[in-house]
Amino acid sequence: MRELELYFGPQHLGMVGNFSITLKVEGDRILEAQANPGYLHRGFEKLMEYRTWIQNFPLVCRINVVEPDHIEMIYAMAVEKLAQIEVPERAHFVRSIYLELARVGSHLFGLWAYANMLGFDTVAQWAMYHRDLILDLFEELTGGRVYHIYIWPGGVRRDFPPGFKDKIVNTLHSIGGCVPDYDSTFFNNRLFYERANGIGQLTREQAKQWGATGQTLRATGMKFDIRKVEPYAAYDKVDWDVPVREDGDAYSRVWVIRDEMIESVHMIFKLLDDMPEGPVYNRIPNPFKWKVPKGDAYVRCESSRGELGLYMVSNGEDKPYRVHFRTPSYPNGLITLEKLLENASIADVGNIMISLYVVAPEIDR
Amino acid sequence: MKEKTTNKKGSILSPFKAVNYLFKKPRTLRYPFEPKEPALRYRGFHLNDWEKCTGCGNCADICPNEAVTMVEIPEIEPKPGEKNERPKLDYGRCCFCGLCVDICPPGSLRLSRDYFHIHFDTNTFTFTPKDEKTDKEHFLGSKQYSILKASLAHRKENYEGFVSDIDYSLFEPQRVSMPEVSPDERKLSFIEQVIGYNKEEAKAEASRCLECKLCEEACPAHLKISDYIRAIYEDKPGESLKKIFEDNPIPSICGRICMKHCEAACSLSIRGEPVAVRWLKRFVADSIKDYETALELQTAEPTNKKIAVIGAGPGGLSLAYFLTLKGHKVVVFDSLPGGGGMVRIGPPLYRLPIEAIDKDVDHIASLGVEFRFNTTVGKDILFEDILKEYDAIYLGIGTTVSYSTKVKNISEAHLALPFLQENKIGSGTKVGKEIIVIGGGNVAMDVAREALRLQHMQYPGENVITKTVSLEDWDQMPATEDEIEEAKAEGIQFNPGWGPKEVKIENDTIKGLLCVKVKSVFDEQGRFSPTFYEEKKMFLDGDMIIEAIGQAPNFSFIPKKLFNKLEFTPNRKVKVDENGMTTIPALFAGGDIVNLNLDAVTAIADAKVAAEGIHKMLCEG
Amino acid sequence: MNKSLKEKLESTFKGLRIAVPEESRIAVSAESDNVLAILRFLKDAGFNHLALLSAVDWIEDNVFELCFILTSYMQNDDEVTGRQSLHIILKTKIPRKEPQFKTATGIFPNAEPYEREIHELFGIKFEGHKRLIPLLLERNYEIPPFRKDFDTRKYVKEVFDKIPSVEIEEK
Amino acid sequence: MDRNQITKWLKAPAKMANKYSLHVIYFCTGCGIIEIPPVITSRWDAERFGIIPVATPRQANLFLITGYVSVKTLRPIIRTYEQMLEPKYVIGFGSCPINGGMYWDSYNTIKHLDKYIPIDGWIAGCMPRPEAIIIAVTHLWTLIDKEMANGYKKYRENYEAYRKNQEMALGELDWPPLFSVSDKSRGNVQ
Repeated sequence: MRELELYFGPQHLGMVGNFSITLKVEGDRILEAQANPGYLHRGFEKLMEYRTWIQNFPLVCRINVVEPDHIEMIYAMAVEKLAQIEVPERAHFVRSIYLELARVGSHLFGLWAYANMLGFDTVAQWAMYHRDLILDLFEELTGGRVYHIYIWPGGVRRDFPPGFKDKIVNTLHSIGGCVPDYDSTFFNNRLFYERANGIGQLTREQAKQWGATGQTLRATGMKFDIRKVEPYAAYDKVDWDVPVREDGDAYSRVWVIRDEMIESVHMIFKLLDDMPEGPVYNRIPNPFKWKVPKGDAYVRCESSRGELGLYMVSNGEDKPYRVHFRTPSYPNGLITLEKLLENASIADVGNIMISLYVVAPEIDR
Repeated sequence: MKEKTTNKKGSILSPFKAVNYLFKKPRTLRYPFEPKEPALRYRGFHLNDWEKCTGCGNCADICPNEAVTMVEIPEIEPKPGEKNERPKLDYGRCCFCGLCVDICPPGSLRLSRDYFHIHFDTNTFTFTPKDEKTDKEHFLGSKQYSILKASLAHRKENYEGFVSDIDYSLFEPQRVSMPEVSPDERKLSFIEQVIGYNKEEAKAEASRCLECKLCEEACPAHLKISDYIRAIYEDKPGESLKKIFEDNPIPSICGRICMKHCEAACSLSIRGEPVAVRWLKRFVADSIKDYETALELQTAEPTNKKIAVIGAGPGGLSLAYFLTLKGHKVVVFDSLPGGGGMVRIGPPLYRLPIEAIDKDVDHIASLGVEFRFNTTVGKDILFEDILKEYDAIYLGIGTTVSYSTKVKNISEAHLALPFLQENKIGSGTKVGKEIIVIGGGNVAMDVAREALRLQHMQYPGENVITKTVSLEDWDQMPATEDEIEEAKAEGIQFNPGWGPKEVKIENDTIKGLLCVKVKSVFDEQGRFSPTFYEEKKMFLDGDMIIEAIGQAPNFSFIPKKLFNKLEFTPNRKVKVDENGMTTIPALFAGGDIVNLNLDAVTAIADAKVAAEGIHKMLCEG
Repeated sequence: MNKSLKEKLESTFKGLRIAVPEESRIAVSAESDNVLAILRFLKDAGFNHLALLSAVDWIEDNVFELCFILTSYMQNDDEVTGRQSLHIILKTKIPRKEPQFKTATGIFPNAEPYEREIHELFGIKFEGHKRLIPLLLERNYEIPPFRKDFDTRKYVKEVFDKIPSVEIEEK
Repeated sequence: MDRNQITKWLKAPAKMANKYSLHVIYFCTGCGIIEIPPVITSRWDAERFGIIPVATPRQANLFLITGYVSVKTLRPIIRTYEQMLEPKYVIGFGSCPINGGMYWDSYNTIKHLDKYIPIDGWIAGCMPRPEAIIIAVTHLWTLIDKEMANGYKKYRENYEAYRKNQEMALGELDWPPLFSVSDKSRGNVQ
């Protein structure tokens, strides 16, 4: 069979986000895949060296558009570690609730993309509708629909507005009520099993070797979750469980996402119950003059896609000296995807890519 | 190991359960027919209240995308504490993060809940935000407002969204509290009331300054305030002192008694406490023991021109400093035994100790200025001789003669300045148990608080009382607000709105003061001509009366024929041109005899102008 | 735990400066030639997850600093033991003039894209790397953009602001 | 009844048909794409306004440039734009394509998008909400009615300038010019 080169280019129905893969194809079988990112590269780490610590705070959440909240959190944690800033108790709880809401929202977006890719348009419409309900919650809390700019070093930017607690509870109940419908139409659907079982299979050794974290790792049976491994915010004050699956293929990855969503909703209810009263922000010094002491730090948190880390170097100036984000889609998109696409079929490219939860802006930064 | 979760295969028929959605209400919002309101905290387009906005420019400095630029607005006239600039927004750059709202000291910049602006021309995306208070035309009531026509020129009124909240603001509204001696302890002695910042407190206070430079425009001498505060923050007191000395050679004095025009103009003072600019200047002056080494000043090579300065007050001292730096030979004459002029005898020791004054004066002397103390011009040396011998003369004589109310047998009462001078550098005066001070200005406050201290020292343990009587009512009192507070804290009794009528004398001891209720203090043109309700009287008993109702300058040493050539402004101040020169050539003047607001920093500003004038005259002339 | 690791490291390799700034973090700075051996040693000691390979451009002391950030997946697969929260940051300095370094993909295969990115954005060559082709950038820059001497604001003025806007000649 | 009155009547139904069935090309160029799924799915349902996402540029006549444009994305954007059939309209989302937005000092993003392709409408916001997108479509209708949404005509008439700018930004372009640069006769196409 003749060997062809196919551009699974940025403008393609099977592609979510701005990312392209060049495939060496023989008939329907892919011989070799080469990821080709860079369409969304804005040079964040260069721009952040030109802005002061507080000016970076609105910039930093623009790295990943699907889920900007964990990146705000990671930046705030890094600055707090370098500058030894204490965060009040209630702020930990508000942050955890905010991050879990963001995780559910981000998983619903992933579900929309994945269900659309597999042709389940009904489930995609439902998922996007429920995500929109969560965006309304964010708009109520932070003032922004998608980019919330809410967690800044020292705590969070505003406290809960009055009556926000039961707004969260009502929204989550309305979403939770639809879970049996999701299960019947999508998760327990035989077609989904046929379409996703055995696709993009990777063993635990391969996952470890390729630096995969998050669902890709938990789908192979490893209970590796940064919220348990290195607890931050209020995750160690609430008992919850890390959902795990065995087979490491697309089917179990999507199931891990489903269990994680349900786990997050339960966790939010628990966090809401024992959230203490008190301030949510202790003031950082004057933004024009604030100099973070010299030093470097690597902090990490569990974003909806895996381990999100930030290596930050400061040399005592009012601007960061060097910032490097370790985003979870980076190894997923560049190594795991290329390895999994070898001798897969063309029809499964979208399936594998979205089940690996690859988001283009996280790779390019 | 948990039991292995077998992959449930799922059934082919389960999706049909979704059929029951057929009978449910559709989830689609019928937008725009049913409008959907954004959340109460939504971050939409900007609103700026032009009355509250001071044009300080902090929003332009904080913006990460340089979307905010300050724009000159011609119809706003700048005044202390406000520039005539307003922020202009470029929605081709703005990311609606709201940092400008959180940093805005007056809280005038807010985000509304409007977000519709769709246009084919990119120039319409830049605009200077106003709000419904000042711009009725673009903000419409809910009846005329329609979503389809909504844009930056067609917005809803009272539609505020993300608003600044003082607990989450990016500036620190509270000032670092200054350690002070407690009121009841300080009224027993003359120790200095304000103890002064230590290094950490000064750095913390200096870190509050947002460097919007409103204070520098409000300060009569235009000190480089944000630079010297930044130097304190960066632990460089030497450099900070250099910045101060560029405009003000007497920081130790000004750090204690300045009228703080800068703090009144500070943008943080609107919703919080202003940056303690005066105390920071004092911290710099106190923390550097020897100015010499820190400043490394070199005077220019001598120009063998001689300048005479009459009066070693703040104006005289500054002129001497500026001109010695330029290489001229300066001689300062003063009738008092030491430097400082009014500042030496006026403010009592608990506000301005003598060592603080001498520290500045000695430094200026060390630069080569010759001080001739205890020489009154007109008595020990004649004015005509000075005119002949020196190339230029500067009148820094200030207002040294106390007014008197000339009420019936007021001759028994003391005058403020001699009373203060006697206590500060003289042998001290005997005070009575009940003292009445006539007057409501800062000098009256100093006299009253000093009298209270003397009472406690001379009659320890007995109950003593000091009362003040002033024509002006509470809000019209010329004394600064914190002076009045401190005096009240020390237990001084105020009787505002009463005028002195007659001093009651019985067998030649003072029994008290008969007062009458004041109807009005100033007439229509604002000139001082009080009117009274003659029938409403009050008798204040007291055994000692001190008058502190203002001072006048003493020009007696100038010969008549020269004095007539000197022109005066309508409110009896010396007329000077833009170089500070009076109508008599080579005679310059400045300070309280020229300006309306009588304080040290204005005198320094005049001295700086006069120094340039003299230097220019001597070099070209 | 990290006490014994510290001694083991110091015993097997010389010329190391090891600091333990806080309980869960070890900073090791070593010469560039025995870095790969240390990586191999640490991988066998259980730190099998290369979280990040980053480069810092210290322009004043004319040096690039490569940082390998290592943590470990779990020792046994279900419980979560305390070991994982330990980070090891292995730093080494390489000269700034024609910088080059040996590839670490032999030990950690997932270092491959990081090295490609650092090659493209800093200009550090990695010998033995199979695919050092461009990863993110479209235009070619004479100074790699993430170096400190590349001024992005000046670059924007020179390149993008020079492009004229299209004047629509009204017919 | 003069000639252009008749042509006006004949053109009205074509214009209405074109206006009420804008097909959007499915191309996620920037970060604003996160607001497109809510618009085309059940909650905001842009299909009530005739907006349907389609797969290839050949079927589309509305191109939404959602958010910032990096240099590498500009190349597929220009190719997609040139493959779309006329009449075609482009709407720019958010502040980044207008004047650089948050990445005004980034070495890899395009600051003013209207230097490279004609833009018929801009929506303010970072990024614009679904409601703003829907109202933007109603504005586009009025522009089409008033024959002001003629970005594609401008592209044809000033093609050399656009092409030169594109080459300045992207170096050499590996596809032939859309309109042969030499002949001036194409000006009179309707």
